[in-house]
Amino acid sequence: MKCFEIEKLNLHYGDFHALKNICMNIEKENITSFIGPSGCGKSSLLKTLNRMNDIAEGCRISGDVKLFGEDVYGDMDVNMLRKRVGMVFQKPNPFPMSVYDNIAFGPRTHGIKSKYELDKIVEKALQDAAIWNELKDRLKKSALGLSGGQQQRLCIARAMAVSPEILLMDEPTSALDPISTGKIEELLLHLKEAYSIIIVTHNMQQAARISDKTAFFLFGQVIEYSETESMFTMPRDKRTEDYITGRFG
Amino acid sequence: MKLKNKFYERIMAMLCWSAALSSVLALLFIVGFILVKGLPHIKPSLFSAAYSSDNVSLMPALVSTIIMTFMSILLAVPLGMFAAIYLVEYAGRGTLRANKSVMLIRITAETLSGIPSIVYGLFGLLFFVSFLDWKFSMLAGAFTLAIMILPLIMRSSEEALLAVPDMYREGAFGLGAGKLRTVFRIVLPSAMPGILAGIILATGRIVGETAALVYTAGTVAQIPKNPMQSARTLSVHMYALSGEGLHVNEGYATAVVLLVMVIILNIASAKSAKKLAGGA
Amino acid sequence: MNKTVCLLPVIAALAAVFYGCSSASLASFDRAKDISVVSREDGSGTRIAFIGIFGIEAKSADGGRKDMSTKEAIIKKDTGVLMAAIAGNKYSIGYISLGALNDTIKAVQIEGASASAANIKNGSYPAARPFYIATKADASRLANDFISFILSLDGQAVVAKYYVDVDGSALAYSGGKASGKIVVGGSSSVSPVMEKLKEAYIKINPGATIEIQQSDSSSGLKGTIDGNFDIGMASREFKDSEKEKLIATLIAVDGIAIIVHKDNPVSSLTKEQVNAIYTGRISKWSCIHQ
Amino acid sequence: MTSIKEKVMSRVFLLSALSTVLALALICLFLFINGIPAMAKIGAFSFMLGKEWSPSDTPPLFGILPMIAGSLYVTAGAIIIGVPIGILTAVFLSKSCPKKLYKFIKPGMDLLAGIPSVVLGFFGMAVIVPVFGESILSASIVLGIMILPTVTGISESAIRAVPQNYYEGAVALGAGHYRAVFKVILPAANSGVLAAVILGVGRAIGETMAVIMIAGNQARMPVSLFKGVRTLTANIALEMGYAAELHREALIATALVLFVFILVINLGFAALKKRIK
Repeated sequence: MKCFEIEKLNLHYGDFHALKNICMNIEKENITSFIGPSGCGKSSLLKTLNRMNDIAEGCRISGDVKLFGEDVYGDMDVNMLRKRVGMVFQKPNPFPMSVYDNIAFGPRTHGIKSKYELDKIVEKALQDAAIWNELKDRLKKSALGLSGGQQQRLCIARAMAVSPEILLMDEPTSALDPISTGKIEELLLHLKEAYSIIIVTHNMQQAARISDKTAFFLFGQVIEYSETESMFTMPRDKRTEDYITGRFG
Repeated sequence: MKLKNKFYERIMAMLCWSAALSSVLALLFIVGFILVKGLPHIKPSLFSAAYSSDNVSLMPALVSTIIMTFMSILLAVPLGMFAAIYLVEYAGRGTLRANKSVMLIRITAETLSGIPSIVYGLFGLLFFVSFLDWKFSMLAGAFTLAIMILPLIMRSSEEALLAVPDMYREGAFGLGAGKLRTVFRIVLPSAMPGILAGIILATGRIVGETAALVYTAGTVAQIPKNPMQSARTLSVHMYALSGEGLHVNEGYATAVVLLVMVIILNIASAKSAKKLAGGA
Repeated sequence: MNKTVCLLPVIAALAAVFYGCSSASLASFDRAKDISVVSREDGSGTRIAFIGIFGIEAKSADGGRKDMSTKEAIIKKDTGVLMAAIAGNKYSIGYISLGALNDTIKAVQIEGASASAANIKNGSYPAARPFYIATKADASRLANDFISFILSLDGQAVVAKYYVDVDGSALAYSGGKASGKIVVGGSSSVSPVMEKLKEAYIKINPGATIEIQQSDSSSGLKGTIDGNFDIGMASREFKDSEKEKLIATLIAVDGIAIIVHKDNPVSSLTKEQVNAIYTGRISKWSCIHQ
Repeated sequence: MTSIKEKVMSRVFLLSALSTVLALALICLFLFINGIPAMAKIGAFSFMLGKEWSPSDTPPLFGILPMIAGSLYVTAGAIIIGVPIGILTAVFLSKSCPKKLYKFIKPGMDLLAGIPSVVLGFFGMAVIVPVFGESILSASIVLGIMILPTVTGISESAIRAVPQNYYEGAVALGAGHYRAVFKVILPAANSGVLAAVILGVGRAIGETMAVIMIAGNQARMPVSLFKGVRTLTANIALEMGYAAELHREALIATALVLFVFILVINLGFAALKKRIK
């Protein structure tokens, strides 16, 4: 079953043609990874799915993107779209508030006021992010005091607190040490049942390990998009093969 | 619930726009008021050389303002710049003793910048006018103003020096240049635009100052022949005219001249600050 | 669209301010309104003279003196600012030197006599006060020469233009051409006439430079005692402590005009009414039946 | 050879830096020498808490409580008017102002900051006083306008210093633009905004020229928003010219009270900032 259907999508930053004629469908309840050299447009596509590109200066989009059949750039309320399509960034960006307020910010934004309910949401989100026992006795402390890995898992918990349907991840582990990276990958595999996950990564082993389908991007185009299994063992396109075998960066 | 968020956004957008609008309207209202009241009275007689009770010329005040500004800048800039050089270049970054002195100097500078101008005027009266017995004079006024703008110049010079990348210093040290040569030949020239912006900002403050000058430089309306003579700046001139009540129109004309000077200073300061941003 | 929505409240507020200003002056004089009393700061010679003339002070048995003016009075530091306050406030009342009168405000009659130099000379206008200059015994030659000019025919002619000149054997000025610099400081009421006298004197004696510091009577006398000024200016009688140290020379007599807003129908007051207003016993214009 | 020049110049730099300390020391010294004896003679309590100020009477009374209250009322009024508009304008300039509009408003605010206080006094006397009379309200409006550019300028730079990824994090959770700005960015910039407010307070409480023209200068406890009041600064400026012996020292003591007031506000704020870090 498809969660995102993308047809003839083009994107320009000023006069730079970042995405050229993208057509692809992204499956529900599995992990899709976007790989490719830096500047190939994989992050731009990710930011188009939850309209985070609207904030970027001079960004023009054409073509259409459908979320469960609804046109994302139509009359859908952008804030509701971002609630349903959560996002985690490359550099962990917890708010300069306590751990509790970080997680509770999303639910409070969307109208949940009662302390009892917020406590429940915060605990569930932290448990889902497998970080509850590390943080349960420092909920009131500032989130900026946590380690890189803890901060990123906090951001994942924060995203999950608004119970999104889809989680977008923009190179979530590139700023983290191997141990934290391992923990997050394990977490993603665990979250796969509840959320459809789309992850942009430089780390091909990571894509091979955790994703069900992979798309390879080059110069703003989708070169190849298939099951991760077949992509890494029998790449159809020579350029995909060169990239996977590390012939170019 | 979705409605509440949309309502919140609408309200906040309105508040921000209205606040910005009222700030702009306040400015236009004041500048418009001054121009409407002052422009018709800008006559050549206003700029004649000598002040007399019939022809209330502001030329002496204009000349005194320029001299006063020049004297206070001459006093405050070297001190302020050297102080900034000490704080940025010389204060031992690590050693405790240096840190304590840096902290002391920073807190003092911050306190000095918070002192009201009437307290400066009083201090000037007590110290320069009576204790040093300079009587009401340009010198007393200039020294008082110099202390007032010292923290301003120190802070802007410090920021300008900090903006100079360390690699310039390392490059110069690498060639065997001493600290002094590096500071004067490499660091200062590239920080100069920022320092200049600070000086111009300080000049803006001097031009607008009255309370501190009334008690130190006095209110004599003639062009002073030497620094020991009393003289009034444009702002003091405007205050004195409003006091006498006979020449309120000339007061508004003086306000227009003051406004023009402030505009020129702001443009000059923005230009030199841009030069700093545009690369050393 | 939301931008225009938020422009409306701000424009409405500003329109109200404008309307507020214009309507205030159009509406007729409402007698029920409070009198807003305006006075000068403590050290002003005009104030000390005014309080003396209208008896707004209480003398206690042990020689103590208490200023009985109401604490509600708005205080203005100079003649000009006070006149601007009267011209800007329909229900205000104030007092200034006769010489500073102009058409932005209206002077009221006191005890039936209008405020003019003639009425002061013939004594019908009760509110008059002396203009003194003060010097120490060791005043410089230039200072004495300048004073002799002021008391001379030409000096008194300058004074007569605005104030009441001092009769006396006013001989033509025949002083020597003393050069050098003197500083004249003190009352803001005396300063205007002193500027005129200085300009007239400089024409005759260009070698002299005279610096005029405008502040108020008490600081003028104090400055002369301290030596900061060569000649002090005061628009009030000297205190005993000042009499001992200074030589007082009367150079002119000036009236104190009680002024009100031009739209104010009241055009005559008795000394008793002025006293009642300034001590706060009368607070509304309705209490003054014309 | 150069090492001597180095040593000398580094001494010169140090001395210039210490010149600020010398200046502050001199100011404190002269204010205390001339102010403290008066406080002692009048009695610190009856001076600071006395409600009656009549220096020319015999026996004179020197109570500056009305002036302290006056300064507080006027400064509070200025804060109530100047700070909200200033912060909202700062948010507008930093987060929702179109580029071409910014090019006009920013220099405008710098000009508003440059307008001398005597000019603002004229404006207040001719425009605000006819409407609201010589009162706390008029003084608060004019002082509010005076501190507006200070609060806006510093708040704006504090808001701009907050990392952009906080904003992105909030928006990615479905928060609207203004909710993200007011609930995440502004709280994150609170120490900068607080510094702006403190500077605004310092400027408002230290203002003299504009206040004297429009505040009414009645030396009695504040009565109502529409009645005038005398501030500490006005008290000094009104009477400093002619004050003699004890009266003059009482005015210097008033300046001392004002000076200590400012010192306490600045040091209190510095301590607060250290605690936030």
